[in-house]
Amino acid sequence: MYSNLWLIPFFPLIGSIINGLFGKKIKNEAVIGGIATGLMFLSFLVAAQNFFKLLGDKEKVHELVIASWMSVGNFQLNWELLLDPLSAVMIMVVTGVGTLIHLYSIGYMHGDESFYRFFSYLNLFAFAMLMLVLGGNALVMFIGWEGVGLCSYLLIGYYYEKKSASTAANKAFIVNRVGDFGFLCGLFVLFWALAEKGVWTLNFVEIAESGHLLESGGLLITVVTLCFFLGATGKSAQIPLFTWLPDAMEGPTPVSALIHAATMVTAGVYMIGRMNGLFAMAPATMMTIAIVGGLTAFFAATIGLAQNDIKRVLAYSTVSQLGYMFLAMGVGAFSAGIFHLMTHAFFKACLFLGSGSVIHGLHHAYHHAHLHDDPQDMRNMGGIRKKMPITFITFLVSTIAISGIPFFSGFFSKDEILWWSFGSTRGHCLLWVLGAAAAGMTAFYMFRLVFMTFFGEQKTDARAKDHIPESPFTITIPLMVLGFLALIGGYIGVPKILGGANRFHAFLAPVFEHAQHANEIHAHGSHATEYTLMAISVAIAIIGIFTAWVMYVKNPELPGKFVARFAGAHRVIFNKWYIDELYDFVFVNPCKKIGTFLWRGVDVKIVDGVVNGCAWVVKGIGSGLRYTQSGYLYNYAMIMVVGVVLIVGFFVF
Amino acid sequence: MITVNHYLLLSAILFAIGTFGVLTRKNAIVIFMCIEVMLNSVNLTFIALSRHVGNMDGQIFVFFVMTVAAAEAAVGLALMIAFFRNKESIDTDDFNMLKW
Amino acid sequence: MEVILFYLTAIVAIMSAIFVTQCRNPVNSALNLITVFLCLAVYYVMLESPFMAAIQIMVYAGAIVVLIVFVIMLLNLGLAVKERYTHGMAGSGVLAAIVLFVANYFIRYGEATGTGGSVTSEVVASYGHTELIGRAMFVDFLLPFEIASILLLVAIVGAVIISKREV
Amino acid sequence: MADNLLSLMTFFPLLGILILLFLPRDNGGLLKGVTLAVSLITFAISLPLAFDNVFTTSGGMHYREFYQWINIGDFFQMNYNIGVDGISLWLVMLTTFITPITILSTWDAVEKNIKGFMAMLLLLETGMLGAFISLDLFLFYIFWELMLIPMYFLIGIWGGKNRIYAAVKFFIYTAVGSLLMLVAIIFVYYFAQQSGALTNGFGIQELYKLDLPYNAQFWLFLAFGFSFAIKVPMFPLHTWLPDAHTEAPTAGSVILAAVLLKMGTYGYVRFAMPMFPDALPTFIPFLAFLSVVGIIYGSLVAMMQDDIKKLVAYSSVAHLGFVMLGVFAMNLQGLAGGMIQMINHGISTGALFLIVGFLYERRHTRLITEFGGVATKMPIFATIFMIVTFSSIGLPGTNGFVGEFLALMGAFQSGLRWYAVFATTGVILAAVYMLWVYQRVMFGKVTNPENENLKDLSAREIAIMLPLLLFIFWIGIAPNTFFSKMNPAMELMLEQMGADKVAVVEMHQPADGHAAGHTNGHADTNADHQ
Repeated sequence: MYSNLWLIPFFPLIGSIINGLFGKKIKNEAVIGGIATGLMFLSFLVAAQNFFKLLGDKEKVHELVIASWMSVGNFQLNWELLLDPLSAVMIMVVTGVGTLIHLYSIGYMHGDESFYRFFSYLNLFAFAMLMLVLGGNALVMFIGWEGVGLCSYLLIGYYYEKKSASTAANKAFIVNRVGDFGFLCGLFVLFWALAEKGVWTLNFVEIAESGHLLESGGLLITVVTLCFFLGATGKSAQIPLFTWLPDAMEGPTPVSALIHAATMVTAGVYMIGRMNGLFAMAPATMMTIAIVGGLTAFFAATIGLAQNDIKRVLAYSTVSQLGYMFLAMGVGAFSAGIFHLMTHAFFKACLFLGSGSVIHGLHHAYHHAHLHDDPQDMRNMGGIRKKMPITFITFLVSTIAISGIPFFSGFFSKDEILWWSFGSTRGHCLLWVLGAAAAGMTAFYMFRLVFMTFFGEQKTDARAKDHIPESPFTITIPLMVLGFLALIGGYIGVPKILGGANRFHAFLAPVFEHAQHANEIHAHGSHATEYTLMAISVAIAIIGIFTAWVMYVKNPELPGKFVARFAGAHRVIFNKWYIDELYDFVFVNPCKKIGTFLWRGVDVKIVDGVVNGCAWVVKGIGSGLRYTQSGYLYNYAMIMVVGVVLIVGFFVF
Repeated sequence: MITVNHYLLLSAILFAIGTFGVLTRKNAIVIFMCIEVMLNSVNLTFIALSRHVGNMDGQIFVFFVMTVAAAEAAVGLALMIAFFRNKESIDTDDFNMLKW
Repeated sequence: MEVILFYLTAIVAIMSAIFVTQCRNPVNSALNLITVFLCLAVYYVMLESPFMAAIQIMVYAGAIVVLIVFVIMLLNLGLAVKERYTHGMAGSGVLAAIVLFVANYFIRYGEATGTGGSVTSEVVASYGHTELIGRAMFVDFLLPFEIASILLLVAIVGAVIISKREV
Repeated sequence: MADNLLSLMTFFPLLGILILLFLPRDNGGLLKGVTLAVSLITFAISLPLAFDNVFTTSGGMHYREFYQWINIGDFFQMNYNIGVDGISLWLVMLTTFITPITILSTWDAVEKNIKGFMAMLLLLETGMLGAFISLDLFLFYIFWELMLIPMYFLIGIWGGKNRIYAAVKFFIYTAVGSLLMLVAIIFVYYFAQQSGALTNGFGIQELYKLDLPYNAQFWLFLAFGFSFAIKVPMFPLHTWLPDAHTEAPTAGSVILAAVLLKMGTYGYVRFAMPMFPDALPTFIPFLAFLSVVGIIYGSLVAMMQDDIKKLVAYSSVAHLGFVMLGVFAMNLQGLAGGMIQMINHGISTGALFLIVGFLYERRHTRLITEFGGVATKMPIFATIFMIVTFSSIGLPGTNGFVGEFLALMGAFQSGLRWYAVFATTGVILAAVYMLWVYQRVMFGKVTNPENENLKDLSAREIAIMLPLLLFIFWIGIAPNTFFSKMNPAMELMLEQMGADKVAVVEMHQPADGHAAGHTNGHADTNADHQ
């Protein structure tokens, strides 16, 4: 019935292979882009077909076994896909946003030397991401999980001639690998624990069915889930593994939009949602997730306050928003987390694409004027709204959405998270405080970004400022679609308290409800409390926006004074809390030193020392004994006679 | 009455003289001759004992010793010629290239 | 008679052997060597092995010593005698004495076992020594005999190769 | 034909050497062509093995051949006793598959004494194949030593600057192990004769049935294990490897990495472990510890290398640590992981050495600092290198992942849980050193003017790499092709190793192992929960 499911990842894979192998020969950008985007769109159509079929279907969980993968004794593993409401939502997001970003890239990457390579990677990424969300067992998911990591590596390092790009790519992959280490450990422990109970499986459905065999809240389940969570922090850039994401902005902007905002980085959230049954059984892990999520949301927001690079601000904003999602997962608001994942995909993709549009325009202008200014530095922008009206409007809509202003999509999802973090049985009011503070800061720095970029005087170099064009339609169409989605995307999940039906929640219920019921996870509290909290968070957002307006539009000299007043704090925040330096100091440099020591010290000196020492001793003995070889015949004869006498004498006497 | 012991003692004396010659002489050809003396002393022992025990095997052995001696004479003397050609000497003091 | 012959021959043999080792001129040594061989041939006859005596004279006195003398002549060594032609006399003497002592001890206290074999004087007399040798060699020791012949062949080839000019 | 398939396959390269003897020494093209043809025919001869379904149904020995060889009554018997089962099958195939590739790879690389070089390669092939198919312990030893000699000459004659040192080091290291093994073989034989169990020379299938006392097993395992550990190589007996690899010519490195190192691991699986099952529980924690140390140590040292070839060599130490850990897990998953990882390592690391060889042929240096920005000049090369790199890192979908995953999974299920946790960090470190070197060699701008004129891969070089790439993906995506033929043999082998005697956590029963002392903590907490 859902037998065409495999087509969804298959189309982008084909695209990737075609462009990868023959793109160089094709050369024509329109054809290459057309193949990639078209196949992506086909994939979207198939996804939509399956999605709507699932909407009308009573049976919500469908598995499709494609082939056997590994079969070793009791361990049987298949290539299998799983379609349930959760993965249905994800494939819609991935293929939908993915198609738009493919379209956008045709315009954005126009004129690039290895256009085909970019699209090959991008399609490959879509394939991997779809494998990740559709994977019917943990290992197929892991294929996607590592596959997106690979594509992220390839795309961040797309401009590989830039040292910073390739370094950022390495960092991304390696930090992700640390997370993968956790994922693998979790997988192994889980498999072993279940195998002990007689269930040899990695299949998600079977894991969910036999999860109850493990003791709820026990050490084992906590270890398993914590390991998985480590994996999630790597992929989704949470504390302590978030440092790679800001650096990942070295990649082309569509990549940042697709991979580092809309899809890949949410894989961790998705994974927790996928294994919600296990996580729900481990309250300690849930608490850890909530705390880590809340802290990440807060700290990333503080760093975002002081950055000047437009994409870095967005990157920290992404980290912060991902923190929100983890907060949601941690307090048991699984569907709210996925909801935010979706709305975030819309508005953050729109924001990244919008910033890309601005960068593209500025780059064009600088190129025209033969300047080499940094087109990503917000201090060189300002007043662009008149030059790029479509970009400006969509950008503004998304910014309002992310700030949590009522009736935009971000409001509904964010508010549900905040409410759960306060009222859930696994929540706490301090978590709410963290979330609310982060929301205020988000509103501030996002509007700071808008004001610095689009309002005020044009600070761009005079020679270039008249040459900033509005972007071509391949760029603006995706912007408009995404802006529209950012505006209305929230209406599928309007909470009951505001008169909605929360259809999103209901749709995902088959996936999450069982675990929530079994482990008594629900939000409680009066309507009055809920209204109050909602009002407070809106107020905080508006205060944030107002502050930004005061500082960056009304009194543009204010920020400078502010920085001077709190120089120390600003330096810490501006340098990202010195986390990178800390990691260098604690992990990277010792590793290098140990490596050098093991090589030069242990390997060469000790081990080879012993080996060569043996040789040296033998050689020494030999060179001592060689002087017995005088070379004179009579000496040998003499010794021989002595020997004969001794031997015969020994027998005679 | 001459017993087998007489022969054995005589061969021992000859062997000792041969040994002495091998160890003391410098001239390679003389050393070679001394070796022949030693070989012959052994031959004498073989034949004496062969008679003593009443068995032909010892005499056959002598035959083979002679064969070997002949081969040795041929090869050994050829070596000396070759050596003399290189060193203009057959003095064993000059035979010292095979050292350390 | 036999005793006198034995001792006389022994004296000659020992004296000649000492001359072999001590003569300054190698040619003299070679001539003395012939004397030693002849003495041993006498003993072989006394030991009822006339065939061995004949072989002794032909192979040793005839072939080998001739070869040695040839080489001496060829290399013209007779005239090229150095000042010091010996070394290590004391040590070697002691060693030789010890060898003699050990051998003497061996002979004195040793016991030749297995006496009384089939080849007695009567058998030798009736068959003839040569026939006995022939039987033993071509029946019991045929394979070693063949190997010995190959050894000789190899030695001849080796000698030719080694003494070639180029080497 | 089919009766003597294995013999034909094994000795066909020797026939090739015979042909080479009669060819003119100056005609390099002819010599290479003939050698290539011989190795390809050998491969063709071995192909029916890979397609024979008998391996999927029965785990025993197939294609048996048995002839009496040296027979001195009761005193000493050794037979020409060969056969192949699911365990050796793929190693044999790997050998016949890799050899033509290495020969093709030396097309332009070797200039002096091509005849000798080619003859050595063929001799090596015979030695390797013979060792994999020997079912007689003494025959195995003969082939084992036979491999050593051509490799010694390959390094010593056609190697780099420091080749003599490397060759002697390689030889002596291995010979020390071999001698210990010889002593052990003689002892086993002596013991078997004493007990009257042996009627069939050194046939291992009968030696398996010997019930040696624990003490004897202990020392014998030590001797065998030491010898194989040198060949694997396990930490701390690995130092010959970097030198040998660095100095060896590309073909030598490839064969050394792809096949010769497998002799050690294969030796454990075929000889040391099943012959002395009682001693296993004593040694496994220790050996597993060394494997894990090897993984981490090899990775860390590889990270800091400035010579690409040395880096790859140290990465071999790490990879083989995974193999050994999987094998010592003593369960089906672990063994399967270990076995497939042997093949993987042969393919991936072989490919890496070929890649280094390509670079070396172009620039005559292997120092990382000499390169940089190569990707712009050699895009096809960059792509292939990238794929191989990720295969070596163990990216899912490539072969490396299947092996590492199963090996670690096996270890997790056995008493080696904590070792496995540390071994898993190797996954991170592998990414670190491989990506770092890739970045330094391939990315960035071309800074060294000598790199400006680098040519991309020729058709021949691409043809060399393509089969390897094919298998990288094949094993990654459909490893069942290989597992289906390995499984029955591995089950038999595990039974022989006495897998249940070792503290392996079986289904339904918690660990009680005395030998698995380290894991008790974990197992106990688990038991508490029940």
